[in-house]
Amino acid sequence: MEIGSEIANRPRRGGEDDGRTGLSRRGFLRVAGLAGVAAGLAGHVARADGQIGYFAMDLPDDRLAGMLRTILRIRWHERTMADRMLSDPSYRAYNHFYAGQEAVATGVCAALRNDGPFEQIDLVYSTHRPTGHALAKGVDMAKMQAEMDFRATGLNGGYAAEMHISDPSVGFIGADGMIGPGHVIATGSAFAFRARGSDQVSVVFGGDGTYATPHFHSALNNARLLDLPFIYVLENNLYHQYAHYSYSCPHTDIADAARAYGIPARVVDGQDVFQVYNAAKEAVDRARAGGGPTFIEAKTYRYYNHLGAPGAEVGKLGAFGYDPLAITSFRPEREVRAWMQRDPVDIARATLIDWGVLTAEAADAMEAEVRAEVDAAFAWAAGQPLCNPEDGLKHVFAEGEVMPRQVA
Amino acid sequence: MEIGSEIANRPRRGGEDDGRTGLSRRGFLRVAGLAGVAAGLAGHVARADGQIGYFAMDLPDDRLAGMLRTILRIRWHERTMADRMLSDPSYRAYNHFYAGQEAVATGVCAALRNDGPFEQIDLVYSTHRPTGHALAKGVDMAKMQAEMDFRATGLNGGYAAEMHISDPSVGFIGADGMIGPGHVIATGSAFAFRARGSDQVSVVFGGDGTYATPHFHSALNNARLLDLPFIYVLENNLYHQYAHYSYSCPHTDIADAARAYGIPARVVDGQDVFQVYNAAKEAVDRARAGGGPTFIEAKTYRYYNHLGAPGAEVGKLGAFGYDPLAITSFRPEREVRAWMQRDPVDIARATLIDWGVLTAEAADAMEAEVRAEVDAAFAWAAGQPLCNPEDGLKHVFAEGEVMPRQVA
Amino acid sequence: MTEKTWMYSVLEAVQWEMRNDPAMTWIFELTPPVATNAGMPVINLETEFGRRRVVNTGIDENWMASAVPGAGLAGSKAATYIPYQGAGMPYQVIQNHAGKLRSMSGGRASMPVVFVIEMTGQTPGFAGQHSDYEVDTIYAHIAGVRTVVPSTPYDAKGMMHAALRSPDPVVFLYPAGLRMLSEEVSDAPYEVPLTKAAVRQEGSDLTIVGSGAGMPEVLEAAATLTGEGMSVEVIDLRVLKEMDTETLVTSVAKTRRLLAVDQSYYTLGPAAEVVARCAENVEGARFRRIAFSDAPPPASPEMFTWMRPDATRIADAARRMV
Amino acid sequence: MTEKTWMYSVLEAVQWEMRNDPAMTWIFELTPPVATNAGMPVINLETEFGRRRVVNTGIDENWMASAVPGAGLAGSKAATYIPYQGAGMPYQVIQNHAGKLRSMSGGRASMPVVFVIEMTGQTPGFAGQHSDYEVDTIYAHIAGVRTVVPSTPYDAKGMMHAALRSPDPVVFLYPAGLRMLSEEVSDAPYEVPLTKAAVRQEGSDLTIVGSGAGMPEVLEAAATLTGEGMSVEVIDLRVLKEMDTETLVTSVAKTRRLLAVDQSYYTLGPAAEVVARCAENVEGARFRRIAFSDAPPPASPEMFTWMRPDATRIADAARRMV
Ligand SMILES: Cc1ncc(C[n+]2csc(CCOP(=O)(O)OP(=O)(O)O)c2C)c(N)n1
Ligand SMILES: Cc1ncc(C[n+]2csc(CCOP(=O)(O)OP(=O)(O)O)c2C)c(N)n1
Ligand SMILES: [Mg+2]
Ligand SMILES: [Mg+2]
Repeated sequence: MEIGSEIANRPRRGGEDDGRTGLSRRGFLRVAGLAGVAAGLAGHVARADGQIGYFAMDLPDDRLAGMLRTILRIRWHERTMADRMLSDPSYRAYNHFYAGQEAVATGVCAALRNDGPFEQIDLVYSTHRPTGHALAKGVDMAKMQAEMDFRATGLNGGYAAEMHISDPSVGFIGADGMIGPGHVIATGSAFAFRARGSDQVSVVFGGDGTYATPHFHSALNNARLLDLPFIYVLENNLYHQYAHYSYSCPHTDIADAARAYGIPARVVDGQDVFQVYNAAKEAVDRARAGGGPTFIEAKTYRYYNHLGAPGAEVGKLGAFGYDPLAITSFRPEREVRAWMQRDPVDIARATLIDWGVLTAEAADAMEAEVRAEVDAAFAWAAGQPLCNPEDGLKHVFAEGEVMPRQVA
Repeated sequence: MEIGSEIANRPRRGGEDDGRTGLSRRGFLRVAGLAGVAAGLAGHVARADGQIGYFAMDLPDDRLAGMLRTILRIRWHERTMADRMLSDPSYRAYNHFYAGQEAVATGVCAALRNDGPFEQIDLVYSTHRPTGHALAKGVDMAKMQAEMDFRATGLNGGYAAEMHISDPSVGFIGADGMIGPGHVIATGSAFAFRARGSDQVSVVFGGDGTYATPHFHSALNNARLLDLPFIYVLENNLYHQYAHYSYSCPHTDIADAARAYGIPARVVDGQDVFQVYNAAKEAVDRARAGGGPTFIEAKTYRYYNHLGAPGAEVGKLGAFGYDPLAITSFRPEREVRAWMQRDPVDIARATLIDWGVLTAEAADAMEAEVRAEVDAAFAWAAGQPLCNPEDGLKHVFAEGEVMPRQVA
Repeated sequence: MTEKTWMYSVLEAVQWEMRNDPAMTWIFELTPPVATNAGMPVINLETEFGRRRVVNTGIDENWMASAVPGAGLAGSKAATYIPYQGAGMPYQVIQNHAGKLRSMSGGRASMPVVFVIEMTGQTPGFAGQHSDYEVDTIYAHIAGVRTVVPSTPYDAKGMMHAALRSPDPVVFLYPAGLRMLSEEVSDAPYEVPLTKAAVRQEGSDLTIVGSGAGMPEVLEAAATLTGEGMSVEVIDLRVLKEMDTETLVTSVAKTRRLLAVDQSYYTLGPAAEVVARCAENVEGARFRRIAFSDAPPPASPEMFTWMRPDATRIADAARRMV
Repeated sequence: MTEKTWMYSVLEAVQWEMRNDPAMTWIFELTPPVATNAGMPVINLETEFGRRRVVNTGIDENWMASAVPGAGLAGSKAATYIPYQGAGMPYQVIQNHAGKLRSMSGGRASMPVVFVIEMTGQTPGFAGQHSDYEVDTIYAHIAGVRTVVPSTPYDAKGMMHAALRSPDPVVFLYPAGLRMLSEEVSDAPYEVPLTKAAVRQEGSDLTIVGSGAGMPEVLEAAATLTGEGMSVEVIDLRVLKEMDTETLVTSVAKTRRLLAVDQSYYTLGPAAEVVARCAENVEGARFRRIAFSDAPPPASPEMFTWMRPDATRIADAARRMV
């Protein structure tokens, strides 16, 4: 049980410690977590010698280790944000937390082309919960954090904030705060790729909530009819805001809905970055080869509440407790705990150590580096200038400004 | 071959004679038609003694004969209209012809509650091709014809015209000229029935074109999630305007799309009214018993072009020839001919004679009566007053009129 | 009679109507029909009336807004609450179906239905795609739908009763910026007509017209100006469709100066219609309009608040006219 | 140089741009991109550029209108032709996505895309749900989208070139009532700016402002009035967003009388904005507006034509002002 004890010894793991839920949850998580990881590894080891189905077999060690680094960067960005909301009265950014789901964004984006000329990179369309997708796609953390804090030098000059961030330079077309439309727009990019003979791929992330939107049908039907290089990654974290997905979807596996269109679909363990990567790789290869769309349903979970905002207090609406308005259905404590046993950070780390890609010491050093990077990003962001009020009239059209109308 | 020769001897059958396409098509139709009808009947006869799957076994003879009458009323209304468009320069109404599809509306509406207090009758939502549904549901032909001719005493006072006719008194909520929205609205009626504990049923007719709309998903998903007393009748006549349905749908049977939601679905021969009736009866029974929605796909065909308008000329755009704009795909002559071999009038008539419900003489007499009724309806409509211009300001809200704004 | 918030007042009206009509339904998405108010019982429509009548749907605002006229056409009173993120989704079905069916059917179709559309996006912090600056205009422009935007809890309750009793479809805009506003509201049911603007303050030098969430700023500006000796008449539009021309024109004919204020976009915002109607009917008066600029609202509070017509800007504009 | 129809002129521009940009795409539904014109080659984009670039979709206008900005965001020029029946369907994606993305992204997103929206529903015979009286207002109201409504084949071609070359999303309204209109149009490409109204006739007694399919009626009325000795200035709005205030105000400052004409609904039609802008900027002038009443257009030609502002009504209104 070396791996297990290694994990048990690491402090601050699991997303909700820091004295907020106290030792009891952390303790619970520690013990139960081992079982989950061990079970996961058993599967990997059994397939380690085969060529078929081997996880991430095409990747060199540094790329594999890079996935853990990405997961850690997302996790520590999230946790630092949560801390600020709970403790720093001057902090202004809100966030739809991605903690718990890191392996999905990381595994998918690891299979994409994320740098090079704009005409060659793959595009990612994100959701109202975009930070994980952004970081995995290569968006600069400090600039993103400045944007989330409404700063003039932020990624989008303070116009966007969390739910609307974007960075075309790395193919991150961006957050779409609305549920549904982004998926359809993403098929339009795929249509353009096919029309101009490019091998680029258009990827959209969506939640289980997306299933019910009329856009779900439009996106899948047209992707299938036109054989578009389009990948639909559905992060099924079981809830859309205050309702379990069974309130809006008749399927247990939403992937079955995609299969009905004749679209190849896979259900993957969204907590295991290598499993996610494998599915994404297969989808990307298919799309680049002209084989059309793929649907990936990643079963996952978010640790925090739907939304966190500055001035949050543990247990209060919009922060980190249960929502008193959540009358239709809400997340049971035991469900949260059960999912935390299969933490994506733990799984990735343990797997890499097991594979001999990293030592525990190297993993610890990586985490320390990431924490320093995150702290530096927050510090840089907090020091950035606020926006110039008059700039609100800019960027409506490519040229010029619109007239100020708040004065007569 | 008695049945066969009976059919061969009847004049003016098949929708496109009257010298327009000439004897060649009629002759072709006559011979080929026999095979189709005979094949259809063979099936019926083989099952005639059984209780299971017997067509329309719950209906007395007068109701069975009534179905033929309804089919004939729709057919002769269509043909009379087509004649007027081609020949009468003062004729004003346009029409999306239903000829060829009569058995679908007739079979479905025969399974519904069409009279009684409004709180007890079943509701039908129609399409831009509504006359068949309207007549089958019990709408007055003369008033409908007056409406189509923009008359003040028409069914809807001249406000509606063909694509928007409605008559709540028989539960005909009406034509919806848009593709998609009506289906979703229809689920709202079903929702209201269930909420108030009524056993009424909400039925929507849609074309194959409806499949691609985002509304298709909304209607089916919500009907399934809420177990609504909702019946979706999809009339698959193979084309939406100028495109074959394979341009917008990856399924051969669109019913498969409904099954993916867990909705019971049947594919029926839309040319055989009794087969349609049977499927509808099953669906209505299920819905009244609280068993939720059903999807019925009726394979059918329209004989005329998408739309006919006054001043039509054979072979010209919008009339009765091929459309020169139909560049993406269009209906091959042989396909039209093949479908006309299985004419819903012929099939219903032959079946009833075979079953001993009607004699050939009685059927002829019925047709003569229907023709007289249709002629009378057209004559009455043509004699109705035109609308009062100022009435355009009425009926915007329940009370009062809006201000005229075309004058300062 | 208790001091009540906007939403409590509205749900009190809905609760009363649902208790009196067992067929009436309510469809919501992420905002449960629940309200609390100090000293009053909690209102929870979902638990009181059950999930057959009060349904929590998936994220499909077009279904919500379509189901409601469907229920209405089947003879059931129905209402839905559309969250601000989905405010634009139901546009087509309200415009082309709910609003047109009575006329299209020659008066035979009737839809006693209400679309509550939340306007949270017009408050600071809700930028870009989360700003719903368009809803007042798009729903005021279309025919056959009564569009109202009550700015006080009292009006909200009375207009909700009137809306639910009306045979016409009603778009009931909820200026969520007024969430915390409260005032004395009767516990008994009462109606406020769906056809009348409200003169909130009488005056003779200048007419200021506002609506919805803009009203507190307008009233604050009017108080400042009154303090400075200006005689200001304040009109709260309350009803966007059919707009109450008479109240507007009578006032401007008296003051001969009109300042129309919108918190939504300048071009074709409700204030454009206010100015146009008055200009057509009162010759020789002075007309001014201030509004949010024709730009998607930015996230940064610094940019956003600068772009918004607030009490100071309204007062400034007024001073420049008198 | 040949006499060409509106649609031939437009497709000529599209064809030219597609020949010069192999990435450009065109998405249609039931209206194939085909045009014929006496003495000119048939234009058929589908056969010329193939089905990878020119695609015939199912009945899903929201997909069409979403695919186009998606293509734009991927760096491809793209256009779509939305038939009038589906004119309201793409509203949300144009309003909340196409129009806001540049601003939301701090200027980083660019969408060189065009939404051609057909307005057949504003011609007689297309009643109720088939009347698209709302499209000029809803697309003129929103931010970040240039909305134009050319009324002549010449302008249509030049504005299509300009629209396809513009990095901004353009809503290109097609007043289908002008289907049969033709005039001399150059075979070579040229641009007409997306920012300027056109003064169609100069005069000093009265300014008449119209747009789109209303222009022939306005011009006919102006001809009649001119014949009667009135000096009429006629302005064709051409651009609804950003509306060319300067041309309007300059004219009304001169004539001191404004008659604004819409063929769509009165309340918050484009003419409301025309009157409001002029009333704010020209004091003491006279303002009048005529439009289709706030009622869904009825099917009956008798009702419909009576409700429509035609040349006779425009001339009548003008005579009453001068
Ligand atoms: C069209 C639309 N309607 C409503 C909302 C409000 N909303 C924001 S997030 C959310 C839930 C989304 O759930 P899901 O897709 O499962 O994603 P998750 O939050 O679980 O990541 C809702 C309803 C929205 N953003 N857009
Ligand atoms: C939303 C919308 N888009 C486009 C149209 C134009 N339109 C009218 S009928 C039609 C084809 C419908 O095909 P289908 O549903 O198969 O019915 P069919 O005409 O074959 O009976 C189309 C595209 C419309 N009415 N509504
Ligand atoms: Mg979710
Ligand atoms: Mg069809």
